[in-house]
Amino acid sequence: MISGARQGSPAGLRRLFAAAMARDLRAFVVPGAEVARARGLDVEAAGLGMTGVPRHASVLLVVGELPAALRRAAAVVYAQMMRPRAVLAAGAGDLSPLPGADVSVGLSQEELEEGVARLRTAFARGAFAPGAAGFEPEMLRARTEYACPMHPEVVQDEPGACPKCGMELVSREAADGGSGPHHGGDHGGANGDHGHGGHGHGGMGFMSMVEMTKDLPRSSDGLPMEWVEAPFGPLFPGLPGGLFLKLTLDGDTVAEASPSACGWASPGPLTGPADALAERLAGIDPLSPASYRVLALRAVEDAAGAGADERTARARAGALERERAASHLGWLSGFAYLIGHRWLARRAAELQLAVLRAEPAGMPGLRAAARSLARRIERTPLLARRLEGIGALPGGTGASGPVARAAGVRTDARCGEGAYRALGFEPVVREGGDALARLRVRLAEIEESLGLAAAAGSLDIPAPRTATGASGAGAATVETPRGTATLRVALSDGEVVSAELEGPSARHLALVGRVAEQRELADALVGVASLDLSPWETAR
Amino acid sequence: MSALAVLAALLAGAYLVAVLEGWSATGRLRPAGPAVSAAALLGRESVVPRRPDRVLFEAAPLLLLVSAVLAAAVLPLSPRLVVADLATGALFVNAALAYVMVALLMAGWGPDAAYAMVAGWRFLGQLLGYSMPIVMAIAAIAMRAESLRNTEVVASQAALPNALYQPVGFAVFFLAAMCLAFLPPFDLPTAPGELAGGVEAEYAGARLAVMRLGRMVLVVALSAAVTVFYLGGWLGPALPPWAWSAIKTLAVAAAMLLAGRYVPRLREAQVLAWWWKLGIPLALLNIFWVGVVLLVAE
Amino acid sequence: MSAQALFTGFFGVAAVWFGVVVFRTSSMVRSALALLFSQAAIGAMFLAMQAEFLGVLQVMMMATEMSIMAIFMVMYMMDPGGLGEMEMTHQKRASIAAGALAALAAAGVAALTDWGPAAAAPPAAEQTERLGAEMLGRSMLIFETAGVTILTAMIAATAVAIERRRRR
Amino acid sequence: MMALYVALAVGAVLFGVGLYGALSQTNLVMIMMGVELMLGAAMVNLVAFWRFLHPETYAGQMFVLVVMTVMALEMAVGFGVGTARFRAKGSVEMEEARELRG
Repeated sequence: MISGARQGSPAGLRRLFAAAMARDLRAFVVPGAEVARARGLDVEAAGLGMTGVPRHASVLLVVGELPAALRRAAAVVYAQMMRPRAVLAAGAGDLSPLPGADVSVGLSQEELEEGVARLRTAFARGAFAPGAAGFEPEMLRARTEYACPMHPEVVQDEPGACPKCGMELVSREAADGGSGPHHGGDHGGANGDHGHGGHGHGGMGFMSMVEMTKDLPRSSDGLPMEWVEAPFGPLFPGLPGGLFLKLTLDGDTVAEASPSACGWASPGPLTGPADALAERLAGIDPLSPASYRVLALRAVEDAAGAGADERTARARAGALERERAASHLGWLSGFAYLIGHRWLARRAAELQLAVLRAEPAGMPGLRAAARSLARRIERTPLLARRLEGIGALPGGTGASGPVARAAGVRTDARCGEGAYRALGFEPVVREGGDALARLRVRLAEIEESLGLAAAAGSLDIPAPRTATGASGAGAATVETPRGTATLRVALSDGEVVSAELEGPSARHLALVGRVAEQRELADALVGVASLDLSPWETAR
Repeated sequence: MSALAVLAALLAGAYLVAVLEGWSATGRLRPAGPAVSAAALLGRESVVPRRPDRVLFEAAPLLLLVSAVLAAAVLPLSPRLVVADLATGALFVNAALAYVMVALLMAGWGPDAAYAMVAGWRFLGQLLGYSMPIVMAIAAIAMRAESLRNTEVVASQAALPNALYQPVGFAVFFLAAMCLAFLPPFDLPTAPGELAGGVEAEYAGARLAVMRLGRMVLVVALSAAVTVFYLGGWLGPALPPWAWSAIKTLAVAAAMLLAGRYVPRLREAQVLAWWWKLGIPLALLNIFWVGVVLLVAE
Repeated sequence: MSAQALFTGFFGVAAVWFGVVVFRTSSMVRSALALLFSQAAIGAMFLAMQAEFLGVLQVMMMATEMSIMAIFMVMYMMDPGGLGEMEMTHQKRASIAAGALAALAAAGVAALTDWGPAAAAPPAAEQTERLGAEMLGRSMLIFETAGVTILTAMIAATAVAIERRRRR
Repeated sequence: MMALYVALAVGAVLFGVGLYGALSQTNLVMIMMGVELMLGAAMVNLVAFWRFLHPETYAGQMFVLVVMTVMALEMAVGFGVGTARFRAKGSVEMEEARELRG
């Protein structure tokens, strides 16, 4: 039965509606479409329409395991969805506070497709249930609070007078989590200008507007306007799932941007048997598992004093490059969705899935496809004008990876590696340091990476058991698709006693304010998206 | 009688446009798609946001639909197939469509949500860009037809359609029409990636169905306006007049929807800058050009 | 009672009703939109009185004009959503008296005067044509003045509104 | 003839409402709304007189156009001044415009 189906007996016209709903399923993907693609799932090919608007969605598709913060956000989204609605869990573990999954399948295209088929029958049968149960998660229960109209910081739970100005406090509805990480903003926190009351009837006769406005912040044009705090994410369709931006909007200009990541509160214990460290680390980031796997293997080998031979290094390079190409393509698809280029979003997603499924033999063909795609993007009208000067960052901002290379900084951990020298690797560097330059760097790297992967000839990651009984400290560095990641481990007798991971997105997250503030909303979002943050590796 | 015929044609056109729009959004052509989606929307519940401005929230979709239908009512499908052939029809089209902006403003303010509100005001800014050029283009049309009556506007193009007679005005009007229907790349008020649906984000179920219908009727009305003003309406060999009108209108609608699929959404600042620095001067130039040609022709 | 009087009266009542709503609602956006629909109803009255061009023009212009007014309302009112129901009127009694007095006086004059027989309206197309002739003929000067005045007002308003340049 | 009286009555009432608003409101924008209503009432009368008394003299319609122009002017200047004042004082409330008092 569909959790949260509509009340009523399925008869007559309702049966027709139910049939229509079963055919026209719209999925809101959690944590995000990019994660689904990175795990090799083609949601639309499985017969689910995609939407970024909870109120237009009928299916909540959960891909992979979610950290607690994201599960809470997903519950808020689910509460906003219109009934009848259903949860489709693909390889997801614990879902609370969400209701249990109506259909749960594994993380493979075939399973997803037959799950969708099961979902259709469930909708056709149970869209209208006599005893339909509602769903209201705890954090959405509204409670009344009392605030001073002049001093927004004065908020208390019981009525009274404002300690600052003595005005009587105004009752208003406060929804816990409303201002918190959720999307849609129809609860207290995300109100427009009109969420703020004056004072009660005749409290103090005429009320001075000078009084009210003199404390308001001055916006860049010098007018004291009321600022709106709007949450973007962690499930915002235009941003990577798990990234939470709290934007303070002055009109449609971003006055302040405070980013945070709802990734794993703690990426599980990294300590434990050294030979299984790769597995554990690879589970951190669904967007670039191979990079972290390789990172762990190298760190352990370094600690154990056993270097990897030529063949192994070559194969690992191949795997890394394939993942880099796929990851960049995934970013491109999401970025195209953000800037409203629908054809590009679709094409990039197709290519990404093809790369993820490809064998070494298929790489040259994909490389040709990537080249033609890049050429077509360069020719796209209005695209350069849309991206020029957005999210501009000079070199030497502590950035790494494509963000740094787009600013003309020739930094790349791959330069120092023998395997890459053997493959004739040369880092891609572009000038400009804005969103357009980052796009160009990534396009060039997609092509180059596919070439390297083809040259490497093998795409699997051999993991020789080197660390049995080994002791010592070691470190390794890998150029992930997003930048340089470093891992320091200390082994004692084949056990990891301490592991310290430093990912690129943690550094890049600090740049969000610089690219977003004092920009128009759309430009700010484009700037943030062009950083290609991965919330999964940042949260600590 | 003709009113019913026009209404039926309008609904049929809206359905076909919905199919095209589905293609331009997903890249798949599903002839039954709109019908299924409509039935699904009607079946689903439609909860209002927590603290809406109820009047505006409920009225917005209806106002959108009504203004689009009113605009279509003065556009002739054939010499006789027109609901009201007003003496000021060409101006009336624009007058009716001005309320599309009012409807979006209501839809943006009504639900008391940040995304929707930003989207609503965004469209007001967009209007500041296109509203003046669109009227200037209509003025140039009236100059040639020496009348604001739509049937006479069409009749005046017997020799040469306005699209060739005043190509600049055609371009200006076409782009302004895309702005008015907030079709991509001008879909600032509904930007899916930036504002997660914008003005549509808080609507669901039957209300959303009405809003979508209004949007489609709006696209049809604007395509019909382009047809009447610039492509010689029903004029054409062999086929009956209404057929020509239908073909041209659908072709224009398809062109509008096709354009948005392959270009990114514009920045609001760019939209305004281009309309003011380029659109308005071009529209004035167009008026001047038509005036000169008319004087020379006599 | 002719159909014309009926329609004129209907739209007139609508205009008055919306006009009252403007000052009775506490939500700024609502009052701006109420003014919009009041003005639109006035345009409809023009149509009912067979002044087609003026009616359509009125309906078209007011949509934009009043929407712009709405955004200024939201900017410059302390309580745009009207959730606080704060008192924003003064000298209420005097104002009501003045309003009622003016209305009664005007209505009285209208009712007591003998206006003579009503004339027949010319067809709409001819109206538009004759209005254009008037505008570019006898009233050319007025027309030009209006145009120049608007330009002046635009420039002046912008000059007043923009931020003073910082001395540096 | 009936229609003329109806139109004039509507014009009178609209003018009264507008006057009330213009006098009673404290906020600049609301006062402007009152003025707009009064101008609307004036236009109703103008059109009525043109239509029922002198349909042959188009100066009547011309006059309506001028009134529309005046409405636009009033808005432009009013909002210009309002913006400047809001920038300076953070308020467009008449109660707070002490220095503008006579």
